[in-house]
Amino acid sequence: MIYYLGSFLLIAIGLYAIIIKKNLIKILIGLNLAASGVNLLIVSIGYIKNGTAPIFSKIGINPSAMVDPIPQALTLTAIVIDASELALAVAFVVLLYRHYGTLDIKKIRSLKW
Amino acid sequence: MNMSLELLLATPFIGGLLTYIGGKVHRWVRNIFAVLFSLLTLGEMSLFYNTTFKGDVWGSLFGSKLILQTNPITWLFLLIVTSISLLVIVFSVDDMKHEEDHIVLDSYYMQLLFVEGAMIGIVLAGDLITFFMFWEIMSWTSYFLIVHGGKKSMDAGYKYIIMSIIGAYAMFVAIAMIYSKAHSLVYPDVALVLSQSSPTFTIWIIILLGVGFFVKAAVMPLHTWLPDAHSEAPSPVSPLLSGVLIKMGAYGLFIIFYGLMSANLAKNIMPSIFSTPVLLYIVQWLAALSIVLATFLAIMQEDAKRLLAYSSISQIGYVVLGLATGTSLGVAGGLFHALNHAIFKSLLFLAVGAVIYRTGTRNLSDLGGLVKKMPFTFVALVVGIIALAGVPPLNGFVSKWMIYEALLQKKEVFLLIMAFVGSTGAFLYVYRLVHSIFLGQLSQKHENVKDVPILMQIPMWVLVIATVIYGIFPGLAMDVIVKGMKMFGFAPIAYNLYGFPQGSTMGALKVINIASVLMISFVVAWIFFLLFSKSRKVSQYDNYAAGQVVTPELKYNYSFGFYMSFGRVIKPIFKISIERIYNYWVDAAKIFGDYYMRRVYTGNLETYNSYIVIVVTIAAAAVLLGGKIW
Amino acid sequence: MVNLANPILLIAIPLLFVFLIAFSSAFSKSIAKYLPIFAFGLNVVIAIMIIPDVLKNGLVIATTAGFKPPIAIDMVVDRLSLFLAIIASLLGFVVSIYNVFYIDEEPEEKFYALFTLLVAGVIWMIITGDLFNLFVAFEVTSIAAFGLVGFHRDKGAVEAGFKYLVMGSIGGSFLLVGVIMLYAATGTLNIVDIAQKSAELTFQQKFLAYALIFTGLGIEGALFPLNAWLPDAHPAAPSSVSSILSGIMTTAAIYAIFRITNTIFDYNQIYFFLMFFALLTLIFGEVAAFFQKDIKRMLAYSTIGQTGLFFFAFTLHSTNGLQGAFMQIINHSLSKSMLFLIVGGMIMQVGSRNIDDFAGVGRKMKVSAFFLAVGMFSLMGLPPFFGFWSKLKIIFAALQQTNILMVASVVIILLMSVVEGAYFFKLLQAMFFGKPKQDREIKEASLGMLTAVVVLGLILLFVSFYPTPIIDFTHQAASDLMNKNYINLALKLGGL
Amino acid sequence: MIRKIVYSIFLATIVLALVMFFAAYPFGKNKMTVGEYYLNNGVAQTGASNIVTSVVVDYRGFDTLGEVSVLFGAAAGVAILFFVLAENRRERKNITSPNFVVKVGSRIIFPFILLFGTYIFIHGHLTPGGGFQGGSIIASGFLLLYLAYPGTRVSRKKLSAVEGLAGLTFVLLGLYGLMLPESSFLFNFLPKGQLNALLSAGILPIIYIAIGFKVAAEFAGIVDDMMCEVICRGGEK
Repeated sequence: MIYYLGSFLLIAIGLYAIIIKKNLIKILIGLNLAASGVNLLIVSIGYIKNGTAPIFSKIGINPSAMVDPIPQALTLTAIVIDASELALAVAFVVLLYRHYGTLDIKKIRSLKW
Repeated sequence: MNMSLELLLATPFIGGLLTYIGGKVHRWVRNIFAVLFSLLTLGEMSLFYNTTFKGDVWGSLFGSKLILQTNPITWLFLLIVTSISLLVIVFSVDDMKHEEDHIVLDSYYMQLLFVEGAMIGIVLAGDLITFFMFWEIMSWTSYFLIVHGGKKSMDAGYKYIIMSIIGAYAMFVAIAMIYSKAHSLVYPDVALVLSQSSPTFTIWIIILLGVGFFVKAAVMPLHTWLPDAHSEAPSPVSPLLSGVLIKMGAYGLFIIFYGLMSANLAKNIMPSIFSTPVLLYIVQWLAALSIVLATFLAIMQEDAKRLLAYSSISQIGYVVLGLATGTSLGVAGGLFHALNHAIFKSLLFLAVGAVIYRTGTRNLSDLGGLVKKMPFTFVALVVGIIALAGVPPLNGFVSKWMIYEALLQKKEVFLLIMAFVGSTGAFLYVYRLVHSIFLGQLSQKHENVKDVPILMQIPMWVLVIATVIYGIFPGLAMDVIVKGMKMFGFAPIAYNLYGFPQGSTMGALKVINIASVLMISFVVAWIFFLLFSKSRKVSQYDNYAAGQVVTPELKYNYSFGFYMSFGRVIKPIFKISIERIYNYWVDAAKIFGDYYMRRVYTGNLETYNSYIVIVVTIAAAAVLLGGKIW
Repeated sequence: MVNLANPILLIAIPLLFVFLIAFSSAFSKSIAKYLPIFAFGLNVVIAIMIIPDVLKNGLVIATTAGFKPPIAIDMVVDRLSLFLAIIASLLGFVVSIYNVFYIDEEPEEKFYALFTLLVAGVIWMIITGDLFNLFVAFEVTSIAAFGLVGFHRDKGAVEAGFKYLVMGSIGGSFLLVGVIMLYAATGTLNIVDIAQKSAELTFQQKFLAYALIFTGLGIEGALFPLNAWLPDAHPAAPSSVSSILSGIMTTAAIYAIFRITNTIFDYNQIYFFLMFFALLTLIFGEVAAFFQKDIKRMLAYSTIGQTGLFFFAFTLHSTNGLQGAFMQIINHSLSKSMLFLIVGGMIMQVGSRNIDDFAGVGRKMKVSAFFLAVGMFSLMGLPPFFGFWSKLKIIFAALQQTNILMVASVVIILLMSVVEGAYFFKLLQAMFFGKPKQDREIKEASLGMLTAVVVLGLILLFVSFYPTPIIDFTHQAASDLMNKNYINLALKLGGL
Repeated sequence: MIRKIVYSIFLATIVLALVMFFAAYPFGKNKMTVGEYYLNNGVAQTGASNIVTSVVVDYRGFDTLGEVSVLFGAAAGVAILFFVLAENRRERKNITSPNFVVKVGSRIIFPFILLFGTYIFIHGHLTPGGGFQGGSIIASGFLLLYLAYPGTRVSRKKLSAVEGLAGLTFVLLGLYGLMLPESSFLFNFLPKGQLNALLSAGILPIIYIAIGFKVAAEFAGIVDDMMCEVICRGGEK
């Protein structure tokens, strides 16, 4: 359960940063924290007590002692997606800084209403 | 039979498209097409006149079936629609020449024909959805006609379309409510279901449908669009709007009261006053208020078309008042007045349009003395105002008389007095028209004014003749009306070609006799006038004022603020402007809406992100509370 | 021989072209322009080839990797999703033609690749039968959209793109958590399989997962409190992209909510809960649109309003309501994307997005303005255009549930329609009858751009005057959805 | 302050609800249904000893296609945002030359990084690892090169060709499956080979190699764009 709690906390901290922090970079950090929390959650769901990695490195390993492979596969996908989003987000932040000269989110609101 | 109604309905629409395409070839091709197709529609109408048909056509072209029906009342309204449309199109050919932009004119004629088609559709509709569909088409096509009139007409058109949409959606709710109950919208089915439904339901239906029709018919609290729209629209469009389009509201009222709700009215599910169901009684009062207030407002106008527009509100008040009496005499009077009003109001608008065409102004105080310059237009206008004032032998007389008589028979004296007041007031404002436009001093600007071209004269001629014919032979119209009303379960009224014979419900009336008496007295008065008057004939410029010689530039006859003293008397009534009340609410809603928009879409990403978290939190809280938030 | 009537090709072919664009841009820049046209042209053909199968069986399942559905990912096409896929492909095709004449900013080849990816992602979201795959499709669509929104790289575009990105990422995370919760509960990711296996879960257990999935998809689908990115992002994007975003992307997300709600979370309470979202979306969208001075922003808010309308119809949870929703989706997709294309052409000529500058444009750009009017009338629901039939259906469906709440909702819907009429007529009036302000020479949009507009406009007019096939088809689709044919047929055909 | 407290409470509510949900599915419990199938049949059906790989590339290969597309989209997005006209790309501003150790060290390490990355994605079906991991390791090699020699530029056209080609390989391999009697996208049509041999598992290694190239090219592209943002523009506003 503590593993779950850890990932939940990561998600919560990430969201907290997204809502409360004013700095764009910190918001991105929050986003990534939340995403890591989700990834951790996925992996910990797949865990089975005393399980091994689902790799048949030798013939004759008992498949019933292995952990669920699906969450691992999903995490792999999710990580790449997070990384892609982060790259794009950083690019946006650079451009925002160039246009607005600030990283304060409260000042970046030329589009409203 | 089946084909013919389709044809009648399709002709204006197809004609509209062809006219538009014709405009790409040459402007005369367009004009000829427009006239031709409206003529064709009128021809078809008269060919099928007074035949009965029920059923659906065009299986699935429009998704759901188009259900059409006819009855004599339909033909009465079709007659109004097709003939006035034709005249308007003929009038437009010269009147709209000044517009240089080709595409605007092409679409103008197309929309004229579309409006005509839509109105034919409304009248022919055999179920509520067909009715509603054409109703909406009529709204937006006529909107485009109104905004053709220039800068100011845009605001007028905007007001018109918004109020139309509101009215239409009120109707829409009613129709949907009926549908959810009846699962059919064909008139007989609807009537059947409504006759079995509860009073509350019925009252809601009447109110909702009524709002829709009142907006279009411009009955008093919902009339605010009309004075602007009718006066700002191009001259040929005004007769179409005033003469025909607002009659669709009257037709709708007739259909709901006597086509769909007759059983409910007969059963007296509502308490009644003066043997009128209370809702109808309220409608009567609204109509009567329209008559009086609009008349007063018309008296105070300085703008010829605005004056006529207010007069339209007042006259449609008579139509609605008659329809809402519930007696066969009153209803017949209302329907007859609808026809008559269509004729003489179109005539008046065309005459004023002709004046505007030549002088370029419709401000009464700028005009004057045109009687020698535009004699024919003068005659047309005079015939129109006499008819409007309800003087025999012209057509306004009989229908108004029937409405008075109906009120009298129901002993609704107060309403009767209001109707009388409206009629007397009409004399005041119509006199204003003749006086300010045609009598008095000719403005120097208008020295070279000629009478309008022949194409613009023809429609007026036709309407003048119609005014006289329907005035002298009311039986022509009564024929259709009485036949139609029989189908809706009204007691027949005895009538003959010249009026009403002895023993008819309203007593004997023969227009010719009354007219001849009037004529004779008029002639006698004139003879006396000629014999004993001390006046001498002078030229239009041979005038003086307080010993001072008047230069031609100076306006010496009394034309601005004509009824100023009368205005002072009735002024308190106009302290409360309905329009101002509406504007107040609209502005309040705008401010309110803007205020909240600015607080929701702040542009701040933090706020936006917190929305997401809040939504999730609510869901989470719901789960924690055991899913019991609802 | 290859069976071309395979739903998977609807995704694979655009993706193939995406990579082909990347590959070809190494050699020639101008090829990239034309590749999306081929991609979506092929797509339309394939989608049409699938129609007979779907009509015959009601459902077509395409497997991947040669395994049956719960083992591997599958693509499921039933009447509804096929129809949306056709619309998406068609819009993709038409807008690609438009793009060739519209996009004149570097780096073009990236734009075309992302544009193709965007439409592919939308189709993907529509036809996937796997929940995690839905998340992936969601991300494909989003990431392509982020890049495209920022395409102009000016102040507004960057800000809008960033806002959209942050909100979209949060949404993606929530969506993923929801999916994972369902995986933890059932051990499978296939939608139909989850529906089967989650039957024993309590409503309360499912609800949180549902709320998270709903939030994630709702962000993309422009539901009220979650849609704040939309009015910024849609105007900032190039008009052709806005057309896809407004026309089909939000719709696809809403469709995904439809599908998931209907298949997995089919509870009355949920529909009730959703109705408030729908009505709020409608009110805020339409009212906000009324106050806009920027023409594209106005259209974007109008998209929010339309979304609220068809989402409301969906929450009625009856065959008629669903049918109304589907008809409204068709109406919205065709009209709104056409409007954005037209407005894009007009902005090119006028050089401004301010509504006041559009006075008199309608007289110069006749064809554009005509179709603009048609599109707006259809959105307002004026007869005889298609929007009338869909609005009619929705109102009838709402009033069929005799319930005072429904009457109130109907009143709200119609009031908002009045507001919609108010701002559309304001624009049309200025456009046709206003006096042009500036002395800028305004010409009709280029022929290629007009082609795209006219194609969409003619389709819209055709369905307006001959709606019967669509009414029948949507009725079938709606009753399929109500009868849970999606699950039943998927079980039968997919061999789950 | 109130804002912080309120949102903390909100987040706590969310966490609590999540905890309540996951309490029914405790940590370490076996929740597999489909997963079990993969473990039992994965080796026989795909020939890959790494079941995760068989899931990622074969059973759920379509997800991976999406993942690749997402990465491609991100790279294209970054390229759009940091777009610099080709003629300006050559300009160099604001370059501070790194010190000698970095330069020489990176030269020595770079081939090994490439080799290591290649190893990882080639052995993706046998060992933990695969295209993404290998690809990003290779891209990190390029990053190192950029750091050491800020003036170096990778030809964008070649990168674009590589990523396009790799993506095409993936999709075309998938489409080939449709032409087989099974008519299924991404069908593993090559012989499975012997377990734990390098040449086993049919198309899986080929796809992983393609992914490896693609990821490497895309990350290198992103790195290049970001470097260019600093170098070509010199970080000016």
